[in-house]
Amino acid sequence: MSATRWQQAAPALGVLLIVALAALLQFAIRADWVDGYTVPLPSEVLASLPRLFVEEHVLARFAMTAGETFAAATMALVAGLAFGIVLYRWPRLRAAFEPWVAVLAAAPLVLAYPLFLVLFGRGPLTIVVIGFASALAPVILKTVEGFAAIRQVLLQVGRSMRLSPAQEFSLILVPAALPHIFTGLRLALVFALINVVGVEFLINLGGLGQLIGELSERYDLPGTWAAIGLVVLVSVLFFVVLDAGERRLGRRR
Amino acid sequence: MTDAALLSVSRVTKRYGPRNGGLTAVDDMSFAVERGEFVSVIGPSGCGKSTLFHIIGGLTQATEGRVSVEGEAITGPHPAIGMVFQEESCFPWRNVIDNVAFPLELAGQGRASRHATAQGFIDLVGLRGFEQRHPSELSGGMRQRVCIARTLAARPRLLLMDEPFASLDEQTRMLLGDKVLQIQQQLHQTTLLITHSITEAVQLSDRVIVMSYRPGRLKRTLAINLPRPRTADILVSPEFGTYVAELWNDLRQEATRGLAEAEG
Amino acid sequence: MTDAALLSVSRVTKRYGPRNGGLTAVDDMSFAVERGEFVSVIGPSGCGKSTLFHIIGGLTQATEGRVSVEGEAITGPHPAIGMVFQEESCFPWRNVIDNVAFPLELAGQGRASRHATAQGFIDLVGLRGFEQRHPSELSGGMRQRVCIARTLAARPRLLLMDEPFASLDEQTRMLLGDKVLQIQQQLHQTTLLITHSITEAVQLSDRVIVMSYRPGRLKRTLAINLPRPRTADILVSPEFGTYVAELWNDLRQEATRGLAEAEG
Amino acid sequence: MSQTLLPRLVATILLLVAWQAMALSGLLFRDVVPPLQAIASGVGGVLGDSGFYANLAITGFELAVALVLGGAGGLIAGLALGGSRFLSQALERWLNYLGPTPKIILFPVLIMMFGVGAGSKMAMGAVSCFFPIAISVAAGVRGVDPKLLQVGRSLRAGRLQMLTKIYLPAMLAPLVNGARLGFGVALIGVLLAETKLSNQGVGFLIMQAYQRFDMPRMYGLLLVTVAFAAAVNIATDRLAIRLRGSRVRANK
Amino acid sequence: TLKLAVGQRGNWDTSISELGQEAGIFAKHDLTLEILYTAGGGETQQAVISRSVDIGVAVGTLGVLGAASKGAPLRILGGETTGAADLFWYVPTASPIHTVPDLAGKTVAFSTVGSSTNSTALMMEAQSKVAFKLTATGGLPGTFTQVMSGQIDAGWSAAPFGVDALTKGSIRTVFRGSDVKAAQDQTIRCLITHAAVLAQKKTAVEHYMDAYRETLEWMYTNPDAITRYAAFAGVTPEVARQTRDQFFPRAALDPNRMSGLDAIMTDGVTFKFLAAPLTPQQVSQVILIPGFKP
Ligand SMILES: Nc1ncnc2c1ncn2[C@@H]1O[C@H](COP(=O)(O)OP(=O)(O)OP(=O)(O)O)[C@@H](O)[C@H]1O
Ligand SMILES: Nc1ncnc2c1ncn2[C@@H]1O[C@H](COP(=O)(O)OP(=O)(O)OP(=O)(O)O)[C@@H](O)[C@H]1O
Ligand SMILES: [Mg+2]
Ligand SMILES: [Mg+2]
Repeated sequence: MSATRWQQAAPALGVLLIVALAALLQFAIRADWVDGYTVPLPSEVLASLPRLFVEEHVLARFAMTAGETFAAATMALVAGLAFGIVLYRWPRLRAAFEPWVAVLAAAPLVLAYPLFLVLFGRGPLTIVVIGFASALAPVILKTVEGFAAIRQVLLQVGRSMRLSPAQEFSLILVPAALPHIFTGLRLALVFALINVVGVEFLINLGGLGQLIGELSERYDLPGTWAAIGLVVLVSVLFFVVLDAGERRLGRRR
Repeated sequence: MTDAALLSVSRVTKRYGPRNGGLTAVDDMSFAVERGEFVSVIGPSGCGKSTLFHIIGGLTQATEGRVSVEGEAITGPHPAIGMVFQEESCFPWRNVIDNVAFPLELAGQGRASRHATAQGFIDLVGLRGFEQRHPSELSGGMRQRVCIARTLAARPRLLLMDEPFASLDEQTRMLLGDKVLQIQQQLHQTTLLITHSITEAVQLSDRVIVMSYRPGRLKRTLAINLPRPRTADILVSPEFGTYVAELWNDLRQEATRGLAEAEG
Repeated sequence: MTDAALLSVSRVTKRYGPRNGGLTAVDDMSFAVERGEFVSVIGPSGCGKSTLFHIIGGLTQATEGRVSVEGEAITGPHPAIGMVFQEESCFPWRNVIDNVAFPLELAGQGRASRHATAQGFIDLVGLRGFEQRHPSELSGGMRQRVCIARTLAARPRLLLMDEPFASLDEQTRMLLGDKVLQIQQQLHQTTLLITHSITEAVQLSDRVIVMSYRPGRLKRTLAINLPRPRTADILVSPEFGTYVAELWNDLRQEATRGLAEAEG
Repeated sequence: MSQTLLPRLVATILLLVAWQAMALSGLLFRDVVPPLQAIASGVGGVLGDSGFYANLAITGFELAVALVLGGAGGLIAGLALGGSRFLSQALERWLNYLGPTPKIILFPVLIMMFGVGAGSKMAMGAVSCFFPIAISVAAGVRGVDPKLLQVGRSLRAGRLQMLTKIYLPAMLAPLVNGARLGFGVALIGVLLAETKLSNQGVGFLIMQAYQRFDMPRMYGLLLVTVAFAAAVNIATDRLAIRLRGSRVRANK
Repeated sequence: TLKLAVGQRGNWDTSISELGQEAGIFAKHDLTLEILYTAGGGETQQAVISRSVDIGVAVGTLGVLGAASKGAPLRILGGETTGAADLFWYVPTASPIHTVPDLAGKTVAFSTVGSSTNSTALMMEAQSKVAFKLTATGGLPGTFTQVMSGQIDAGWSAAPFGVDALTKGSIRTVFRGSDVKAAQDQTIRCLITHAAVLAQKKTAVEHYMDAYRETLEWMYTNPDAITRYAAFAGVTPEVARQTRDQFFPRAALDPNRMSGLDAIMTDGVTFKFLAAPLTPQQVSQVILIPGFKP
């Protein structure tokens, strides 16, 4: 029974651990073990939040970064599923291209940002496209992984019932591979958000990335870290929604 | 092998290539099943029954030979066929009632109506009260029954079953066998049952096909001339016993060969 | 429930919580198995046999009650126990011989020696010639035999088997049952067999435990006083028939209840 | 191999033709979308530059160390989170939340801890690849068939044995994919760190090409780097196939 | 040995240490330099603050003052560039824009908020009384790309970047940093170190400054410097010479010069780098140029 008690307390303990780490950092900086000019005091980071809200249009930036990330991840999901199904259906294509998908994950797309600027213009589209391109690989890889792990007999049931390709996709492949697809989607969000913020930072456009860039130029360390905290908040937002979605769709298996 | 046969299997051979170990699983099998007939296939473990089952179902291509259902040559799954697989094949992400209602959902039936139909088949296999459970919360035999109910719910004209009662106790198996028989008669279904239970084969079938051990050949066909319905009396009758003994004898040779060859 | 018993199950109850549908799977079961005994558990599908099996194996915690093996209370898997699971559980990435040699590998045996031992058990279950194949290239019954061989290779003092012969034909099953019996006698093994085949239970056991349908209670224990070795003669003797009929009767009630309750 | 050659060839040709059409259309800024011959000469320039290989070796070494450290960390964290419901409930969400943090802010901290040389680049790479590997492994652990775990437990396999003989072979696919993704982000992490503060490595060369707006060389560097990544990837793929044994179709 | 972090590799002004080392001038002063290149002033400053390097070269003065006002133990050793002569704003040759008034309502680039490009552009607006649409475009290559693909009307650049394009005629200058009068005496970039470094390696740092001055002298007198610089920066000797002669008047690089602080600090407040201008005490604590008086 106490085991379940611990289990219930787990999320709270996780938060507690993070808070404790922050407190430890605070102490370490105060005690001068850690250089306070390289890492800001956690308390100052918190204290700088209101300032950011008042002075820096944080809400609009937050919405912008979140929106770009959402668009990139959604596109990656749709395209990744499509690619996934193609690679899965045609094993020869899979053998030919799966390693190349992995190479896509290793391509430093951010460094080629001028190309994207030329192709997609100076605007959110460029950011979304780079986010999308970097989020695509994990979705494809995880989708194919999930499809390939499906027990053959479940597919045979589908075939014996003469499912159309679309039915097979939506009624068997996707539900059976759902945990893998969700992992792919998680990674896609991580990759998309990193790149969205990175590009915003690089071309000085849009949301939180630009803010981080400006604040760090100003050597506003607490503000910079607080802005990064806001990026974390964007990911919290997405993952809370994602977890809820997974709980609904993927209950008990 | 009349043309009128609902199912006709002619000269079917299946060889697994050298990459898969190089083995003839089914060798030159031919037989036919008439409309409304109940035929069982029986043979020792590993003799090629499931391979044959997959070929008839249109899921595996035979190396040689041809299968036709309702006069059409089989090239892929045929709409008249419903299959119950040897391996457990419930959809783990669907609860019991949605598993059973699956073929009805495919047919585009509304939720209420398909659940009503599914409920009937759930009751039939003795799973009332478990409608909302997911397969992971069922026992092995219960999962197998879900799969049976799912295939029955599609009301196939030709029912193919591969050891569907394997993980059921003998009583449940008998009761369930009877029910399947009833449905078959009501719906004029044709059934091909793969089984390893001799009594089950004799109890349910019009004919029993015995397969030999490696390569899987047709060893003999035995017509079961017992009146229907086969009541408890018939099951203890000497005729019943004779059929069982005869099959038993055939199979003992094959099974012994199977195990002995290995030890040789 | 003497202390000398190799396995003692006392007042074991297992309830699945409301989140899992709220159901008492095993209700207040008590029994003991003496060293060297062969005991079968038999009961209708879904009555709680596998649940009991997992509890004895130390893989599931009982809600109430206590299990002890060789005098030690079970809190986790016990070294004396070897288990054959109802579900197919071969390692798909290992070929047959490496599957069978798995427990020996865990024990740190060298490759040559463990393969030699494994080969013996592969021969025993009739899979000679399939050593290098992977499970996906075997038939259902063959995979089940791989699992049996794997557990036997560990030479457990208490062998727990959950419907190990389910997907085998009756002949292979009998031959294999006999071999298991021989090993058990050679090694003074104790065996608890969960089965749904009445003849199998009578053929192999010293005692048969009958479980009732929901909640899974101990309905009766029947000692099988037939001489050993049980030759073909004994299997057709009237005593054998009586035991079978008696169990049949017990079980019919339970199974009917199982199916009927659902339809009610 | 020849089976895979044709689709690869077709795709490559399509891609090249599309690019060339774009470059020659004149609609786009020529310097950024240069025609293939310019890029080819960029690639040639990079390959002909003897200094490049020394820099590639440096980046490769940093990447290797980053992968070993970050990979081991990610693997251990993933196994722990996947294996314990408690840990997963307590900490896994933080893995997800913190995964997208721009690692660049850690760079000042990392150069303070590991210096301006290779150490801080390795650390950047390691931190970057930790997250995808941990996330992938944790999910992989949970995806292992519980039946197989029961077999191991019933045979009283030790922790290490469970890990090496059941978990790892059973989760080969998520491991390989985790490694692939980890490799990708580690490479990007190392390159970015090199563009931030360095005097050697491929990232440094890229930054240099940038500041001269030498786009063909830039593309040359990027393409050669990607080719390098591809070579490593395909080599590990082969290895994985060999490890898996030639014929197993796991989980079927 | 001293470790240096240098931003903007390949600029004339940031090449002093590299060229001096090559020419053996630093060796004469018993110094070996380990030079690391950074993506910009921000990174350089961070490297100095974290004491990963000893000296930071070409760090924005405004940024240093901002960090110092927050207590970071930074010290300014000397000015690096005074005036904005190396900056220029350009348009593609085909553009209808020719003069500053043409820029009214057009998008005009600067790098990041608070950078010297930002303040210079603002001063140009004030000086010419023309309202631009100022847009942050990030670094040089990105800006160039955006201008050439027509997404921004006028881009900023710093020699030698773009000098080649100017010569070839693909771009055209609209105005130069030296046209902005108010910018002319502002020391926008400087050389910095960490207080602790100064405490430990005072003589080495002094030697560095001596060698720095000597190198500067050499760079404007010895033709060898142009060849070496051209090789180092990857430009033609012609571009190298133009860069030096047209964009970097000798006086602009005088490390002893530190001027226009008041204007810089006013900007600092506007751009939120500073909460308030630094007091003279603070300034004299931070700026350690011989003979400097706030
Ligand atoms: N994919 C495969 N590759 C190679 N050989 C295979 C494959 N599938 C089955 N076999 C072989 O074909 C033979 C027949 O297999 P099959 O599954 O048809 O037997 P079965 O009669 O259904 O046996 P059981 O009663 O045990 O289910 C076996 O020897 C098996 O090893
Ligand atoms: N994880 C679970 N959660 C909830 N209920 C469960 C779970 N596992 C088993 N049950 C229920 O417990 C009962 C007994 O299951 P068990 O698997 O022990 O049956 P069994 O006797 O082995 O049946 P069979 O012969 O069909 O294998 C069943 O009613 C089943 O629905
Ligand atoms: Mg079979
Ligand atoms: Mg069971």
